[in-house]
Amino acid sequence: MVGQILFIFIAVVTLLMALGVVVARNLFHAALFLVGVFFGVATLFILLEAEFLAMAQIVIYIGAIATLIVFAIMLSRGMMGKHLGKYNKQWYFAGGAMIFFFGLVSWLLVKMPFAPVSAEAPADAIQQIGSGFVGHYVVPFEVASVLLLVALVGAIMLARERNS
Amino acid sequence: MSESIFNLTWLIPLPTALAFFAIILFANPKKRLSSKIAVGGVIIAWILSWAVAIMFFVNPEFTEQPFDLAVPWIPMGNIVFHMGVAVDAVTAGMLFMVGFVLTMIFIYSTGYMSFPGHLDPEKYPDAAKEGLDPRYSRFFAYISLFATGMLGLVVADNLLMLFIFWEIMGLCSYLLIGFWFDKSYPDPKQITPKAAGLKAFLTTRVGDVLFMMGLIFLFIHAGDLNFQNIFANQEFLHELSTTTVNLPFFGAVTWAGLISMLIFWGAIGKSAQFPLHVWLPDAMEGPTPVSALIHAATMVSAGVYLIVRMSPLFSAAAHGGSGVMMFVAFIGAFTALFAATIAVAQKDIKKVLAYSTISQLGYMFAALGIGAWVAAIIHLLIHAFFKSLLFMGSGSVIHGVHHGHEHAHAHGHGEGGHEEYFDPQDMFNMGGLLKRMPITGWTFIIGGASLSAFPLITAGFWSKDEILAHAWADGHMAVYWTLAAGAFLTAFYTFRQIFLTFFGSPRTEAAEHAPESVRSMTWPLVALAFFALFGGFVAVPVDFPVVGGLASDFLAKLMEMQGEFYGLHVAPARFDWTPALISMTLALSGIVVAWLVYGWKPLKAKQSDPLRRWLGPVYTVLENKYYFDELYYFIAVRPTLWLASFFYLFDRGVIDRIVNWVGAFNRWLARTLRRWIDEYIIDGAVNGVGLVTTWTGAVVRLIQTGQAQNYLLILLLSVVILLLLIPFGS
Amino acid sequence: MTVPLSWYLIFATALFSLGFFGVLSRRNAVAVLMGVELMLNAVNVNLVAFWRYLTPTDLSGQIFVVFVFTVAAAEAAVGLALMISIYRTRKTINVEEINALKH
Amino acid sequence: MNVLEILRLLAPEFILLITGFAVIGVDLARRRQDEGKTAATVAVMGLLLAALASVWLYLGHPGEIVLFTMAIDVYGLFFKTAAFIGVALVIIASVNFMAGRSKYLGEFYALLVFAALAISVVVSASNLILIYIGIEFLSITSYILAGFLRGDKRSEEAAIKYFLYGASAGAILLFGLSILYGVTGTTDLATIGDLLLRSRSAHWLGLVALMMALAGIGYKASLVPFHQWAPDTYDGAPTPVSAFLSTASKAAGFAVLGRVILTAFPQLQPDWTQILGAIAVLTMFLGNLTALKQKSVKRMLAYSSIGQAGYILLGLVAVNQSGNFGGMNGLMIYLFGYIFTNVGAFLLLLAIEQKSGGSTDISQFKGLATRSPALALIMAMFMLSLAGVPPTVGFLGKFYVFAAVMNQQMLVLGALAAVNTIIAAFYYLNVIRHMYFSESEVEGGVMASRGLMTVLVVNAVMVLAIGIFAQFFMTWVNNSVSMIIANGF
Repeated sequence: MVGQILFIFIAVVTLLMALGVVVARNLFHAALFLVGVFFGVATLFILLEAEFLAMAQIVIYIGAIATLIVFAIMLSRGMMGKHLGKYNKQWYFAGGAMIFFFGLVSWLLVKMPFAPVSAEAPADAIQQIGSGFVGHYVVPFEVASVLLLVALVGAIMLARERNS
Repeated sequence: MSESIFNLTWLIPLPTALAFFAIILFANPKKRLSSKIAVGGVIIAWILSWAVAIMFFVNPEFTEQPFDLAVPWIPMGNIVFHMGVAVDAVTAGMLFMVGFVLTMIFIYSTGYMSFPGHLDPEKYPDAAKEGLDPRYSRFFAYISLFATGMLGLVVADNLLMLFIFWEIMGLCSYLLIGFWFDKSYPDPKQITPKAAGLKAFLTTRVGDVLFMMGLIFLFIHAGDLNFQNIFANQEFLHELSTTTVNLPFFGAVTWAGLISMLIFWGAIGKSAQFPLHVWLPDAMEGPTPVSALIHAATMVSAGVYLIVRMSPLFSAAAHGGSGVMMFVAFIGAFTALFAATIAVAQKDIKKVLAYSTISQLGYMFAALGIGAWVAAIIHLLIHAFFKSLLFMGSGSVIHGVHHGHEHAHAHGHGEGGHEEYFDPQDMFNMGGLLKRMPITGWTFIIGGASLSAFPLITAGFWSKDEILAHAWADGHMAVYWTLAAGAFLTAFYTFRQIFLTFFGSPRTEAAEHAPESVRSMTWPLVALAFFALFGGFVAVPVDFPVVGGLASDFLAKLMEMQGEFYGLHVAPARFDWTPALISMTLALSGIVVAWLVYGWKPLKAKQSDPLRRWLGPVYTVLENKYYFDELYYFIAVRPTLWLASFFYLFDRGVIDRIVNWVGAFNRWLARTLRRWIDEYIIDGAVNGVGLVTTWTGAVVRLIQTGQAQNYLLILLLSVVILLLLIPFGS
Repeated sequence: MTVPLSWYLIFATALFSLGFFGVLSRRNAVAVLMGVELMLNAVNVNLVAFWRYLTPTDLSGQIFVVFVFTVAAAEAAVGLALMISIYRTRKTINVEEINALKH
Repeated sequence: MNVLEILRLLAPEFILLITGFAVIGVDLARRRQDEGKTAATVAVMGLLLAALASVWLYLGHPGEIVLFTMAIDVYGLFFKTAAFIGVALVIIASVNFMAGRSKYLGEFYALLVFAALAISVVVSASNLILIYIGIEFLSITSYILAGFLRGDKRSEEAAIKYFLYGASAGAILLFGLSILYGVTGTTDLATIGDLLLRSRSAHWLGLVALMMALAGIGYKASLVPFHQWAPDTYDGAPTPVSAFLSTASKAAGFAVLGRVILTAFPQLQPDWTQILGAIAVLTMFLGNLTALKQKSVKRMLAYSSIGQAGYILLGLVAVNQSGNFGGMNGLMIYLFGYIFTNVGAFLLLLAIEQKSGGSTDISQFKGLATRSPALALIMAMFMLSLAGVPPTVGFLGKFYVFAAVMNQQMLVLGALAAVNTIIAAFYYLNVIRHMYFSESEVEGGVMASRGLMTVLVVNAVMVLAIGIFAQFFMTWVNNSVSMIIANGF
């Protein structure tokens, strides 16, 4: 019961902050809301007993997103004309479509006959994740590291100052 | 010995293919060299073809076991598709004709492709000085590739290869019809070479797609497309004619019926039969050697050749209760008469021949439809000789009149000052040319006599008579009388042409000064005239009085044996006086009537066709080719137009315009229709493409907005729609 | 485990829809990118919930999430770099105005 | 499985990984001295070596799962070989083009090599996690490549549109994969297939996942309605990149789609046959009708490559157990030939752009036959192959695909595809018409650099050679098909 109330509280707060991300006119505020959402999701991970992921979410993700905020502030100064609204022309249509999408997909998911098993989460989850990376999922792991490298090289190349 | 000669068969299409590449890649700037390469290539191909053909003719026992040489090509699971070459009697006959006619036309072209009159000599000073077409080399490259296509088609041992070469020819035809793409006419309604090429390509493409569907069905059933393997296999054909398939609208039809019907549409397109005949007359916009080569002797007859090959399947389909043979006969006979009536009212010397070609091909299909297999083949071969002769003769006439026109102009014989557009192809601008161009004239008369089936002494008589005799003997009276009526008209329009062109006195300055053509153009005419006269003595019925004993029927015999191999029962019709006399009478009376109208009292300059007076509105209908282009405009283009206008309105936003909708719509429609009719009435269906483009343009503007977020919205909506498609009930 | 699985799934769908709405309607490209991040987070919730409720002994679900982190970081880096590059050329990162290529 | 065995089976991937780093290293050492020629050479050598390695592996007919997530089978190796060759050709042709346009040539070639690596991984991936990360790897590399010409408005716009579309489609794909994981509790494709096969109620559960995954994979293959990024991106991206995106990258999309639906969803065949059939028809009509309208040849090719995707998809729609007209062999030979044809057609535009200063308007092609006969002939060959005129490889592919469709008695589908062939012929021939039937509006011949000319000639020869020596290539293709069919379907 306590768990349910806790979940509802976190969920509602997180969704409100997510709403904040998409409605905030000021990009800086939006970014702060985004950090809030990440925190909320991290707490849900804890509720789900995925402590490692919660930690990763906070340390890595929010750490990375801090950069995003800096960029956002740096870039957004004066680049969006003040007279322009924050939404494009199709926003009301998009909103309607999204509500429909939400209704449809959540209905589908609720209708799905999932069969939960009531087992304990393994105590050595972190260890198992670690061995997963060098064992069963070694190929995706290596690919991910190359992917990060490529993204880094590409991002530096694209964003570097031009000295023409 | 003979076997080893047949092993050369696969080489036959090669020399011209090599010539094509050599010209395109290396010899393009050197015009004379290019033509020498092309002629050299075709002569080698000719020698090879005749070697193979004659070897077959002297060893008729090969009909029992035709030659086939194949290598594996496309593997499909446990079946391997082979490609190769085969020689049977039909191939041998075709090789004999194609090799020779190709060579004659190549040689003729070296003379014909001089500097064309529609070009401005100041724009092409070099070409004008040499007196050769600025794209002389390219012309020879194209016709070399075309020759490869035709020779390959004839020696192919399976339907897929035939189809491939068929498409190559289609492409060359397109390129060659549009060869003088820079030509335009003062009359905007007259079709230009560019548009004519496109029209030909798209119209034949309709047939080709159906052909390919038939081919694939046949392949799925047989696991093979080799002619000998499929068509000499009676069990398979029987099975195909007894199993059925359910089609929407048509109900249950046999596979044999469906496949042969689909393939027949390929032939209808290629051989310009009703209702896909509209492209061939416009194809006359190509240089005349092209008309002779592609649109008379070889490519258009490939459709007949295809049905000749497919005949075992057609006859199996007929046994299985399918009406496809009747359909072939009907289309053939109808086209034969229909095209002949149009030819009567044409004034362009080449258009007459174009409609005559459509009509003669109709005779061949009619023959195939009633089971007169041998007669169809022989008429196919002989027609090629005299029709290419006639076309090249007309080319020579056009050349002469054109030169005469220029001569008259240069020496001030003309009316002086600016003259209106002079059409060197209009027969009413000619007259009395026999004196000025004797070789051209006499060979043309020989060809014309052959086309008119002048009794006994011309080849055309023997081949056409055989078809009529067959129709009579087998009791196909409707076909017989239709074709007989066509024969009368054929004789009439042919001699109308001859009288208008060669007799009487010159009706223009140009005709008065027309010189005889150069030797490279005249002697191919003489060579072809030989075959137009004597070619028929390979198929004289033995029981024909007097002549039957003197001449030979070896080719007919050979084809008959070959037909037996494919399970076709094609014994020649017994000689019968009644149909023979009727057809002779009709041919002769056609000539006499033509003489009465045009020969007895030759037309004066600027005098209009007396037929116009006598036939009245009928003449106008014929002159306008039964308004077929216009009909296609109404059934194909107009609906598209309506659709386009609908979408146009939709695009503009129906709701805020609803108030003055009626008025705006009417005004807009009237204006647009007028504009479109002006632009499109000539090209008919072909230009429907333009409308589709306009319409899609509007749609594209709606969806491809350049806005990434619009795209993403469509992505989301698509996912939603896909999710809604899921059948949740199960 | 007093919370039913479907609550997590509905929460994730709602988060996903909000994120997608941001992608579809925000003018600023950086804000659009934030929407993408929301969507990826939503799926992570899905994955972790599935892991916990259905296959708690097999950690594939959690591992999947770690890979999504990686992809999200890489995507954000490249996306921001592109936006900087565009901003230099056009002095705007309004998604609506980037529409020279069309039809 | 010991280390040597793993090294052997993953040799193409290792070779590409090393090549990628080597290219960057070489370029750092020799920057600005040779306009990237050394880097390009290393990249091409690596790619060809990797292609050789995959052919060598292919000949051993492997069929095993390496390191739990990579299915090294002939199906994947076929696509690898084709993609590696395609990328190598793109690199050779772009040396001259890129030299004047960017300073970061080493990175450019390295990125292309890494893109090839991504394709190599993704076509073999037999696990949801690897599929996702492989597709994202390919996407992210492609975004950078599309926006490679910094400061060029069109290139940047192409990249940002592709990025926004790809990131969203990727998220939808991920959502679908998460449902699939939830329904089956596993990330292994073959196991998913087994589980879905056994469970009766799994029917629509699987479909929900499939529909979402379709969006995420279908956009890579530019299937309508997930195609809209493609015309803009192909048009704006540097031409060699467009050539890559419209061929090798698209082939990877088809490979993944084929593997996913054939191994994980075989039991849903009646459903996806209908849906994919409808998508194929939409794709053909939209691509072809829109291509009719285009004035720029580059944009025409962009739309035409969407139309071509529709034909390719027909092979998957008509997929069946019949070894003779299985559909899959049609898809593969079509793609294989299409890679050569379309890479060639796009790269030929490089020469045109060089001459015109960036424009690929159809008027630039007028009278090309007189100005540059060799280029005109090669372009004509590509156009004919795209139009499906025999004896080019385009015809062969269409023939197989049509045969499969007809064999499944999908007559309406066959007829609609046939109608599209006619429409498409019109605009492909339009290019030929302008090259051969029009007076030049531009003076002077079009020059192609030595590298570009080599690539064009190789492509033109292949377009003809595959069509003519079909026996050799089709044996190759049929083997690949028999393997995937034995595996899952």
